[in-house]
Amino acid sequence: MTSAAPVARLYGAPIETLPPDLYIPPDALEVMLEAFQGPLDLLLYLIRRQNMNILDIPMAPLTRQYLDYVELMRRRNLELAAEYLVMAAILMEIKSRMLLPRPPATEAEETADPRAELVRRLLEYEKMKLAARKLDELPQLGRDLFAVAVAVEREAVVRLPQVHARDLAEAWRALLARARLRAHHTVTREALSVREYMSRILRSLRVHRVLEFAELFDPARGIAVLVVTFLALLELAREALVEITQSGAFAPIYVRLADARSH
Amino acid sequence: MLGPTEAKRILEAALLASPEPVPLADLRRLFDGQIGADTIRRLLEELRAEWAERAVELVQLAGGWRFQTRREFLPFLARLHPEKPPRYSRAVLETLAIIAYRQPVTRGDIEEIRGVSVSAQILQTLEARGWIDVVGHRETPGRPALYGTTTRFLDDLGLRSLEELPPLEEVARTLELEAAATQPAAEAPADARPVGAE
Amino acid sequence: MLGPTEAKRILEAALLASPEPVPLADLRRLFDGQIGADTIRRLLEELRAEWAERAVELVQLAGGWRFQTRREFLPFLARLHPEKPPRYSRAVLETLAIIAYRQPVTRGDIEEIRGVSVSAQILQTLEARGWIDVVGHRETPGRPALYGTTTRFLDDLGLRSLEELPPLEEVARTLELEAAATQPAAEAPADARPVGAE
Repeated sequence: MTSAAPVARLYGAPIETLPPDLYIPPDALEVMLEAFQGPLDLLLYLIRRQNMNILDIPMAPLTRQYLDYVELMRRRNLELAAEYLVMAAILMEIKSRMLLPRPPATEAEETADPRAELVRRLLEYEKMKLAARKLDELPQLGRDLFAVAVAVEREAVVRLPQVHARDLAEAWRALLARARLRAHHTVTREALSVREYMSRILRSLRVHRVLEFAELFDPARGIAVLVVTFLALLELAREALVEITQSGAFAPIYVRLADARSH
Repeated sequence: MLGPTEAKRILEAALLASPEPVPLADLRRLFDGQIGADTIRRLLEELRAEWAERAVELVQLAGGWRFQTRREFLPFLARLHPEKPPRYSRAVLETLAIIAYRQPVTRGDIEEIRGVSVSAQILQTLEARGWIDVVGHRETPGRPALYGTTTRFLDDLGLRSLEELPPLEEVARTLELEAAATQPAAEAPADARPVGAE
Repeated sequence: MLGPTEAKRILEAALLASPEPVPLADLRRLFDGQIGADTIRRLLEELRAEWAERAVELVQLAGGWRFQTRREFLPFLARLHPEKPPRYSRAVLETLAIIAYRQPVTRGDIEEIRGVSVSAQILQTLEARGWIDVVGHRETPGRPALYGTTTRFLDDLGLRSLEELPPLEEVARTLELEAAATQPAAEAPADARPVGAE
């Protein structure tokens, strides 16, 4: 693959070669001129079309053809990038230096060909131009092939948030910090278990409606639990959540939910 | 004309490349309609059988056919694509903390402590989880429900009793220490916290 | 402990479920690191062989391993993917080539090679595709951004590394310029040194 790149596309059809002279059908010309990526691209086209040796460019004809094209572009009112004019100046400068008699080759530097920099740029650009075409030919994801992506079946597993005791302490801490609770709600360790038993008593009263006082206590669980249960009962009574009744001295004491009547 | 093996390979590739179920009509488009729906259905059944021994299966859903990983392999696959563990919002956690530490409490109590209203949804979340329930009603106007924590709550948190929750004095103390550390000069009571937390 | 067949099925499922290439290190995570990299590599090669006759292939890319449809089945599969991906203009492709082969380069470097100005939009197109990004800044006035290609670029073009880019074509093989005497490597250094610096 050398210079067989389509120089332009006319109505989608690639134009591989152009007539050797400058006459090009007007429509095609416009398409073609717009297809040039810039002055280097145009120069490469001219060089390759004329089979010029890029390493020994005949500057006079190349410059003349280049200027002809630029003139054509202008006449067709194509937007002409400034780079085209800069390149025209460079070409003319090189051409004029080529016309000067060569000084004797004393210093290597001075024998440098005036075209060297232009040639370097043309070769580099041409390499990149070909590389661009090759990149475009590589199989491209989404264009030539597709990634495989099967669904991952995970809906069935509903994941619930995990909560740890320290999360609750942290939440409480945030509450304290925010709501100035510290002074008003000093809760001791004992009080917490009292609260636990308050819930427990309420819960069993919801099932049994009315319980005899003694039924609330489970001596097997030790004195501490008895005391806590008793304190819980007192607290529930104080908060008017339970009613404790006794028909007479030494009669059984009954505990019922304060809201039991409405059931 | 495509042979059945090639058609099957094309069906397979099309389905593997699509995370969404592909309707049969779309699968027919693969062959420009040259292969009938019945044939495609038969090829899909063959494909399903071919995949029977793998960690990925071909299933027919309402929206069409799709390949999906088998549920029993999720534990492995989850290691590759760990899902962020879901978390409860601060509102839910604070509500739970209040119920745990102050039970039995009404929604009004919770709101008083939190200083903001508590949506019914928060309580529903915790009830649905089986962590709180209504243990009674307070005999005040409206007879508000009293919430307490359940045995399930203790089990799920790995506690034998509420007493194993971090004691509140300790919580308060760390707060004081923290405040003292950040405000060494001024007397820094824990309750003199920056506003704006609400 | 998993048998090799089961491990292979799990690898297969994990790769089929991931549209992005999966690096070997991630694949090891599937087994909690219980299976060594060499074993996994061998299983991957076995998998690749198993898939050789199908319309989907297992490939190794810069970013890892990925299942993808084979290019020759595009005519069929394209019927299911009616949205055509962008065909990039020559300007975009040349800019991409310059960044790929000459990275890291500034916008100025690209303009120097192409001989025309490079619009911000061209770079944005490539950045949006995830193919290039800014890898640094050159310490010259204005500290221009240096562009390089990404792993995604390699993955999307089926490459394992930049070394697998198509080799640059030398259009002219010998220098017949008089300058060749003094600058015998006039052509070669252009490959090695950052262009546009002159």
